[in-house]
Amino acid sequence: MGEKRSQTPSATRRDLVRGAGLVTAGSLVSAFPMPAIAQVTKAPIRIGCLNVYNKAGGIYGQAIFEGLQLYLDQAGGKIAGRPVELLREDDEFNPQVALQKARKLVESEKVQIVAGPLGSHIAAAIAAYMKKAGTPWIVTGAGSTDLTKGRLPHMFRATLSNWQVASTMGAWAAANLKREAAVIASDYLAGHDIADAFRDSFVQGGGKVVKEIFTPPGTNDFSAYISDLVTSPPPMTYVFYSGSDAIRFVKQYDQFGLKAKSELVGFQSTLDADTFSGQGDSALGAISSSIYCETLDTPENKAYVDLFRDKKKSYPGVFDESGYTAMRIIDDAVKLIDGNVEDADAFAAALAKTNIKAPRGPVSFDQVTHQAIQNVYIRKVEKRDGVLRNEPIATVANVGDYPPNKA
Amino acid sequence: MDLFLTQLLNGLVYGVLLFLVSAGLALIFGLLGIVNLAHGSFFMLGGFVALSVTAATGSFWLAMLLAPIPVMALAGLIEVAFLRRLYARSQLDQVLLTFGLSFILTDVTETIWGKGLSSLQEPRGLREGVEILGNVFPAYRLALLAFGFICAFAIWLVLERTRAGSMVRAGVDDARTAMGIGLNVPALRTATFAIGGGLAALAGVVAGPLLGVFSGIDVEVLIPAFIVVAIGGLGSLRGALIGSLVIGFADTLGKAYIPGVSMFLIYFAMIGILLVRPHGLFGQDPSGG
Amino acid sequence: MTTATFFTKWPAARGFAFVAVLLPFVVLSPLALLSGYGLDVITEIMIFAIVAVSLNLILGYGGMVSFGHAAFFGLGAYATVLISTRYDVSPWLGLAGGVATATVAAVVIGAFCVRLGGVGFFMMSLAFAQLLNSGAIKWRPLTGGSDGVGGLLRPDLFGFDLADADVMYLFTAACLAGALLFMRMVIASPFGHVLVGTRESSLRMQAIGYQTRHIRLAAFALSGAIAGLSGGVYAFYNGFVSPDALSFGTSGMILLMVILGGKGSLLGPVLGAGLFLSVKNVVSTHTSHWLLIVGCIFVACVMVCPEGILGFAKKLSRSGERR
Amino acid sequence: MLRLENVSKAFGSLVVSNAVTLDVTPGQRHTIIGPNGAGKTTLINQIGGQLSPDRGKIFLHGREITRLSAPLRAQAGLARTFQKNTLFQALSVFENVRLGAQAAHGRTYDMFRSWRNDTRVLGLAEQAIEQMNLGRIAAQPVGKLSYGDLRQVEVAVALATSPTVLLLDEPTSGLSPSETARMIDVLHALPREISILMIEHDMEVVFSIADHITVLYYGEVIASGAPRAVADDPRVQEVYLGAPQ
Repeated sequence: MGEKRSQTPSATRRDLVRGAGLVTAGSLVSAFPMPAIAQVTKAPIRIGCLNVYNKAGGIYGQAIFEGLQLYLDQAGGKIAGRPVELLREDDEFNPQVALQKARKLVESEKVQIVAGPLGSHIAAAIAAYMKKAGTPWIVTGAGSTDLTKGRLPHMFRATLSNWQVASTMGAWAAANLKREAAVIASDYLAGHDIADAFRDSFVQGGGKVVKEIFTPPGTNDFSAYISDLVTSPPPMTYVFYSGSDAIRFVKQYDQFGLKAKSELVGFQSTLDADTFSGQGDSALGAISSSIYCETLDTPENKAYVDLFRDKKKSYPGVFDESGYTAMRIIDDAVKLIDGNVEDADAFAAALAKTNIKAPRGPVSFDQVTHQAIQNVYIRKVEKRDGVLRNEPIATVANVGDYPPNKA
Repeated sequence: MDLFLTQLLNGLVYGVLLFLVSAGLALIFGLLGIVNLAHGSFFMLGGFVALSVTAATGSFWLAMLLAPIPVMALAGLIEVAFLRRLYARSQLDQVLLTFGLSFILTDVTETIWGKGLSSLQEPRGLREGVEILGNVFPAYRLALLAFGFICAFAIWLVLERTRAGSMVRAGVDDARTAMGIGLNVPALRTATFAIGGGLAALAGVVAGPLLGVFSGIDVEVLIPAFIVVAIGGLGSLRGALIGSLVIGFADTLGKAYIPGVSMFLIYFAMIGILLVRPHGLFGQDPSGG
Repeated sequence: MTTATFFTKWPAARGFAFVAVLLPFVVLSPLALLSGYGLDVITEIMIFAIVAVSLNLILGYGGMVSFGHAAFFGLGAYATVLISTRYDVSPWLGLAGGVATATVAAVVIGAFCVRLGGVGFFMMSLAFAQLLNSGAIKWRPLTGGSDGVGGLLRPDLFGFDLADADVMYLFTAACLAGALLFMRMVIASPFGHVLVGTRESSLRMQAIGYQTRHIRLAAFALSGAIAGLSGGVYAFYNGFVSPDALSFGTSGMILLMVILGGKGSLLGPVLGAGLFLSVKNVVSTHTSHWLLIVGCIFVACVMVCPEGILGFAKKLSRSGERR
Repeated sequence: MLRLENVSKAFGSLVVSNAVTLDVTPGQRHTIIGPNGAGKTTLINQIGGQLSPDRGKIFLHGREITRLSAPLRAQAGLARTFQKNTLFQALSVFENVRLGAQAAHGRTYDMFRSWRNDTRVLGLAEQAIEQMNLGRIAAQPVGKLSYGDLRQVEVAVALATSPTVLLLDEPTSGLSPSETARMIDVLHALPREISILMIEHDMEVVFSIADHITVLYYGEVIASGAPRAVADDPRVQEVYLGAPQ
């Protein structure tokens, strides 16, 4: 935070308060980072998995956690010879709770790495604390474009940024789909973040946004908005929803016959492996952009999908893969420093050197903002053997971070 | 103009959907005086049971028929095990109990069916659109509209025109007298609560193709249902119908024409109506007379 | 027996003397035993204890079941952050503004709610809280939407920096103690008894000449003010506030704390807040069935000890005395 | 003291008060009698402010109170008892009575002092308790009292508000003969500064207390006057003795 929140309050002030607490000086446990221990221990590496595990968003938090776990199991539960413990903390999608839980993980559970969270508002809320604490932090879900602007030295976003995914679609759609589009999105920050990113690149590519609609999160009935679109259908509709909104919108869009009149194009969470069970055939033929596609024809992805389908019947979604790859990135970096994760700076330096072929394709980090540089796939929903899946129809390679974040 | 008529139709459909959700709530409050915060959970459970039934049989109609049954049994069980001991206590205790039960039912549902997002497929024959006012309107929504009014009529018929209905109403008006003339009031109460739960489950099934089936939908439908019941007058079925239509229209037209404030509109409607009529449109002042 | 003997035998008096002796130990021992995070946990418990105490005034003493008490908690927090950061004034002024905002809101919202009894009150309070929650999400330029607003730095108090966990802890403890002393004074005052009268029989109160609506409104405003204080301290604690602070979930949690500890007793809500948050802190890490546990706590409270743990303990000790 | 002019009230098509006019003079013991369904309690509710009349006017001390709320009427010196139990169940008898005294003489919104400091209110409460002979049960919670005791607490609470007009809704209903006798004594002992308007079924009680009787029949006053005159009124006799079922 600011300068005012001094890390070491003056000794006199501290002693005075302690004195009131009837404490002798020696008993205080320092909360400040200790000098790194040189020799590597065989003690477990503790990773705090701060995420939402219940109710809205819980499905994604769970997917990320299972992804981490899946990789870890595959690696035999050990990294660089050290056993790994995953500690789950539910942030309840509430920034106030999340801050509390982040402190718990860092100060009480003494984790060496924090992985999470899904919510961008959660990430924003804990950023200042995480910066102060200096604990390495692998972002596994939160996509807000602004998050990497803060350039936390120990934070690495191993997953999408909203800008990466939405602006890539804007440019591609203007060039390859239609020149006019309506934009409809959830009326909270992520919705505006994504709509802005799409609009900017779409307009830059010569497209025109004819209508923008923002709907309250958790809308039951979209008929009012959809009827509005039906009367003069735009050639294309760009959509951002997640969770139940994604199910309802895509179904109702189809039920009103709009899918035939206006091409349905969406953000990754709107049309992903975990929404298909709710959307059914209504999703068929829709196009979306994402950092991952479950049907990528690469050896890395095929191996991963086989592994995943061994455990579950379904196909992996973007967050399943995000968790899996995040642990892979941790694994590589920890090996690079011979398991000495206690040295946060060395670990961060190792993370920055990440250069892997993940199921989603090549992943490395922006050296300034620590945003993952990765491919963005344009995907289309197809039905194979009675199962809905996304199939890649175009690849935009090595998309980096939002340029102003680096400036 | 066409668009406006379409929006009115949308409002009507949404209103009817809200009526199906809130009818059981109004029934339970009207007849038992219980504010049932677990109503959304019954709705959710109805959807999930229907999901299992359609997965096994492929028939939506069968799901509609079967899904309310286990939920009714569960509701009846809850009445016998818990609520029965609370009639003499304050409404707060009943509210808290059903609030607690809603947490438990959410957890149980997630344990059985998982946290995933699902929905029900409309029955064959209602999947296509129908041309109305020059635009496609989903056939399922029209069927829902008809079904909602049929339900309203059926509930009215049962309550007002059958012996069972008059027994229930007698038990409500004056439990002691009803017992005096030989009515089994505890059984009537159990049945009423079970039927209220069953209605919620039925609503959960028919709403499945529109709203989806997932954990968390319980709260999403509970709050509008409460607003409907508060506006209509607690415990009044007629009030629930009118309240549903008011909210259906207000919400839909708000989204269409004043999207900036649509998020608040239903709350404003509720506060405004309760300001003028503190006991709702058709509610009775419990302290008067 | 003369009337003088029984009204001096106010049962809470003994309990309070007991607490007064224990209090310094209770307050100071965490300072001795815990450091940073542990102290923060207790600080948070005390913050919620304050808001639970405030809800208890209207719920336990006034018989008003509010399902929207987080509205005042959240408003207090929002106003504290916004005033401090937007107008660049001392956070103390922000805190005062937070209390004032919550009080004014409680007067306005209360004016609507107290007209309705029982279930109507419950619905109305819920509707207003939902309205404010929606407003906080929607009005992004002011509230920062779902992200919330931050940037609040804990201020100094008499030269002590609240950024220090110890100072923050002591400050919060002082606020809780102040709230409890104030509450104790109110419930033993003529107004406190009048409030209990409206809970017991509104009709009778009116018939003997009390304007029950005004009385309920005054209690509601008072409760809102204390909830606002608690929210303001919560904003100090976190440095930011998000719409969750005024959500349905937060309202339900505050209600649970009061019910769990014991409504209508001075220390019940404090006990409830402490128990609920400690259990949550320990248990929620190890289970994915936290909701089930919360639900069971509710059901058990209602079925087994409707007067909460404190009421249950009192009943036990009373039946013990009789034997 | 208390005057009703053409007070009328109907619930739908059921007329419960039909142009009722009556006058309670200072110090009067005025009793309203009438068969069940005559609209006696409804009339008391209209005077007390629990219901408002459709037409007509009500005056207290010459001031119109027709549209005044119940609390304001009480503050103007009107006190009443109820037939159904609306006392403060969880509070002791003393607390119930003390709240009555505090309503008239205390500071309702005082949050900063203990109620124990208000000796005036305490004194008035003790006085009302002694007046009703309730000292032996003063500490008991009202929720645990017998019906007979409750009737007396009712009167004590009303008296504690230092009323000038006391409305009693069947103060002896459900009492044993000995309790009834005690209630009669208590009512006799009340100072004449208090006017009483009372509904009563028990004719023994009526004739031992009343100096004026009004007969209500289906919401209408059919007779009003001194006890003997009313008893001799042929219409009253018809209503009470010869009325068809």
